[in-house]
Amino acid sequence: MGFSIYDFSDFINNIHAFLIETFSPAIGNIIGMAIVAVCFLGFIALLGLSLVYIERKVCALFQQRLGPMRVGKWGTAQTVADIIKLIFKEPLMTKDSDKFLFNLAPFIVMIAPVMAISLIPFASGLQAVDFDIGIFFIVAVSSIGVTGILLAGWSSNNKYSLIGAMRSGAQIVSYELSVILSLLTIVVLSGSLQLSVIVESQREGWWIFRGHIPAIIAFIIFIVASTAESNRGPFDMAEAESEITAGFHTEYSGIKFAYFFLAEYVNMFIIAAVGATIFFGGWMPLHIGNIEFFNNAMDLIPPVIWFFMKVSAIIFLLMWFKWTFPRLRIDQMLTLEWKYLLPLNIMNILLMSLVVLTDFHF
Amino acid sequence: MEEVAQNIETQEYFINMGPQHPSTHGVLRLMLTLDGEIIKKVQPHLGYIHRSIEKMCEKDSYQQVVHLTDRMDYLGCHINNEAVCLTVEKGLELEVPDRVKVIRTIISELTRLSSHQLWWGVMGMDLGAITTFLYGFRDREMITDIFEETCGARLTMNYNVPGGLMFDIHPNFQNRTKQFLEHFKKKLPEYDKLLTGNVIFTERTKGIGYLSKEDAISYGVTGPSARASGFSCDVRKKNPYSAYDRVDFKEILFTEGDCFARYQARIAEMWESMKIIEQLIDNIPEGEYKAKTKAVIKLPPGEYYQRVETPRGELGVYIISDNKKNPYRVKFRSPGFSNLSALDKMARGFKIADLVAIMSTLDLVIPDIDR
Amino acid sequence: MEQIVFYILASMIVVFSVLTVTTRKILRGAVYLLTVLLATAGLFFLLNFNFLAAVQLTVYAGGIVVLIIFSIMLTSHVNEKLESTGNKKKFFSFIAVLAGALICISTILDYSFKEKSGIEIDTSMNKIGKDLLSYGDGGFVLPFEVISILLLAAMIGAIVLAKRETQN
Amino acid sequence: MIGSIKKYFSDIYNGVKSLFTGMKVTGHYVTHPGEIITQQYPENRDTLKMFERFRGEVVLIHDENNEHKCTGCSACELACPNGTIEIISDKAIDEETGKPKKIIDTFVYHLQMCTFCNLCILACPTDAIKMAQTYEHSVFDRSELTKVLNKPGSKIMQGIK
Repeated sequence: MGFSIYDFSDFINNIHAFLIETFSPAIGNIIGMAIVAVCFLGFIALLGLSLVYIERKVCALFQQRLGPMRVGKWGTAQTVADIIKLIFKEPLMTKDSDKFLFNLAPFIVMIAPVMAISLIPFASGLQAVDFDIGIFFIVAVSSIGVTGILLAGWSSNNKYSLIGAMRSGAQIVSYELSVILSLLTIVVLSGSLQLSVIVESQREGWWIFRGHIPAIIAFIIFIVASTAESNRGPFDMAEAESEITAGFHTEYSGIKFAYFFLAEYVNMFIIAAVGATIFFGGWMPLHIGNIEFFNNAMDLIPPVIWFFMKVSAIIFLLMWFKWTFPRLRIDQMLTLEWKYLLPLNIMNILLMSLVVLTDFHF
Repeated sequence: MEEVAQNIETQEYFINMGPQHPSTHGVLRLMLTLDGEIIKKVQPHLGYIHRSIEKMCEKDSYQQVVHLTDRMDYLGCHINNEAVCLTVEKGLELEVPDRVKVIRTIISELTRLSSHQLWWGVMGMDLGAITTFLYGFRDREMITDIFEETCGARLTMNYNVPGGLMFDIHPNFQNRTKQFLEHFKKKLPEYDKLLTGNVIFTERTKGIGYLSKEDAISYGVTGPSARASGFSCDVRKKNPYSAYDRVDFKEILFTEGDCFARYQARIAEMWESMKIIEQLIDNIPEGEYKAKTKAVIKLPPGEYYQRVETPRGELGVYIISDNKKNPYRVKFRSPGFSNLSALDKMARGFKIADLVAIMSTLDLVIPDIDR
Repeated sequence: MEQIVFYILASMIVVFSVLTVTTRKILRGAVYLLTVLLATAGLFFLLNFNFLAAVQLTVYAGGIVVLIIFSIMLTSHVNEKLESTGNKKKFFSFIAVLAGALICISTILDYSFKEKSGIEIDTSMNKIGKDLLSYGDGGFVLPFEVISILLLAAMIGAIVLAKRETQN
Repeated sequence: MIGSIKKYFSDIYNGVKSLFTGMKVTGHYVTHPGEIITQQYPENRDTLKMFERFRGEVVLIHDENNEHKCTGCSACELACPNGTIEIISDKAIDEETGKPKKIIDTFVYHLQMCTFCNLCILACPTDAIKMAQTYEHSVFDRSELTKVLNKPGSKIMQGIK
């Protein structure tokens, strides 16, 4: 069984073949799916744990603090302790709330990131599904998440929650537009929606460098719009604890609250992963022109490491935003979208089309 | 179409902001009448932290009254103490030594600085920038250390006694204060970089919560909140007490009357406070730290009033004496109470998010309102 | 394998469709509808119509259901229940449903399904993209543009309506 | 028209620039972990020293012979605004003069009612009490906060009147 940290496709194919040979094709497929599902669930759990810890540490650094230091060395087990605490908390519910929808909402919120994460290419060949509609599918499933937020806000029977849900509805629906358009800018350049093809097309150089000005504008718009779509950073109007206490998840406690929390962090990871894949070449190593020595040295670093380095850089950027800026007001946020981001985006796509038509990119 | 628009009934609804709410900074309850997110009416409900300080004063001796005022506006407690002491000294017709006056002024300005630093941090936090909260506290910590060393407590200092101070300043006081000034002069521009110039912050505050000069006067708004509307009301200038008549400082006036003007007024006041401290810190006159007073103070029968400028505005202390060792009646005209009364006027027509900004620029301290 | 998935999805569609119309809590109805639409998208995926499935997800699940939920949120309260319908109404709706079902079933039975058409339909994204913007044979550029103009008109109309209200 | 377009783009430019200035400030701190100001409290108990004037709790000063200076005059009790101090006094015969004399039996201090205003210390004519620099006052049982300040068997110092 061939195994290389540089290319996983042989490894995955071998496992697949082995499963099908040992069992019948149908059962082999099902077992394969189960393995993938378990891997992803484990990965998401790990992701939630580590991202919460990283966020707390990074936030502490921004604020000249130490952050969690008590549980484990440097507080590394703090999130585990928090999860244990959340599991044992009493699940509270308000009077007259719609119990069915109240309990359903956290799961709907979780569906979207779990579906989207399956399309992310972690390394060459390390991708669960590779649809030819790639990016479109990610955008499509992430639009389901908003339903969960709306349901959570409405079924809590709390006016603050309702306001929060209303805000997040308006926010997510309008910012989806900008996310799609900014991603389309790069699709124009790469000529495909399929994520593996987009990554492959950046073998010569990442799109953010090769697409120069329009690509950089697209990246900025993407970062801003996707921050807004994930209810984070300066766009956290849906929870806005100083205005509407905690917005749509005011009434949630215990493990159901943890679900919302987890969804937020997985969403953040997906944003960073999509950004890294589209703009920074996914798992592609950094290559500069024809400097053979440098390129070969970069090739030595495994693609998985490259991918996670890029993702962490973008996550750090998102955290930097969150811990620096004040929150926008809901109408200002909509103004930003419709008056600034959207027109810029459309102009940017035109510019990019011109660049592609004239072959002006590198 | 217009008919349809008229026939559609929209319902206004009530929402309780507080008594427990992250941005009321205490147990203030605001009953909001909302149309969507737009505020139609704000009704403050008070009394959740009422401890009847004024009534308690009536059974206390004049020395004991002082420490109760720590608990009113806990961020400007030295100034509250000073106000009571000044009133009692006025009743006794007692001239306090120069040294006391200067020290009181320096510590008052340090109190004002620390209060404004906390306000700045909290204002940032109310608008969603949590990092500013920590930065504000970081710089305030140096001042509380100075207080702890000289007065013995960090928050409820109780450093004043009628006739002077409880004890002399600590030998380190001048050095530490100078160190702090040096440090803070570097940090205050950072405040500007983080919030004042920030496009999101200016959008959130410019044109929000307008209060005209006339309204400011008629609602009795005082302090930086009123001076941002162009109402010149600085007691330190109008009616100098302690050592304010011998220092050179500007009264900060803005005319815009919106949240941003109130914000700028406080930032500018921090610079002025530093200027005042700089002028006095090297010129503390030698002398006694306390004038001679009797162990049991009895004010001659009559009514006494003294006003001072706290970080939030004008604090008036009104004492009626009937020649006993405890006052017959004490009344505090607290700035927070009057400032709060203008909230409804300022917030109407704005959104919930703006209400939060307006409340933080009013710089409310709830125990100061309820007493 | 595919058949099992198909039956799961199909039964989901049937069950949740019935629930959508019988529930007395209006928002639950919307959620059941969402499930129906998601299951339909699943059917499309099963048929390898990936693009259509994604469109189904974005437009119906992400757009229309959100809009429905939004309007429900604005108009009704959480513990509101719809009145149960009268017997007369029940009777007539039963007749209508029966008639509709009969028509559908008879059409399906009448249609002679081919065992397996030899031509494999190309559903790749490339093909769809090129077809959408080509004006040759099998090109959709005219309907595409017409729909664009329709949407633009709708948007302008919405803006005009919204603007008039603020002036009042 | 051109002016407004120019304004549109300059607005964007200035806005983005102002955001970057803010990010520079926070970015400075994230790259300078040496400026972290957090103190890890229970770990630094040994090095944590309060200022000498810090008002932690009232204590009655005892010297090495277990003698204190309190005459039981109850000036502190009167000066206290909250009734924190209760002095239960006893009668004794003065050994030198043979006259009856007031001595303290128990000096009760209710820490839970104390506001640390320092008025009792100022009122004390013999400097018998002082503020200690302790700061960890939390207990599990409220009754532990009511303290008796004079140590068992302690006596008044010679020559204190």
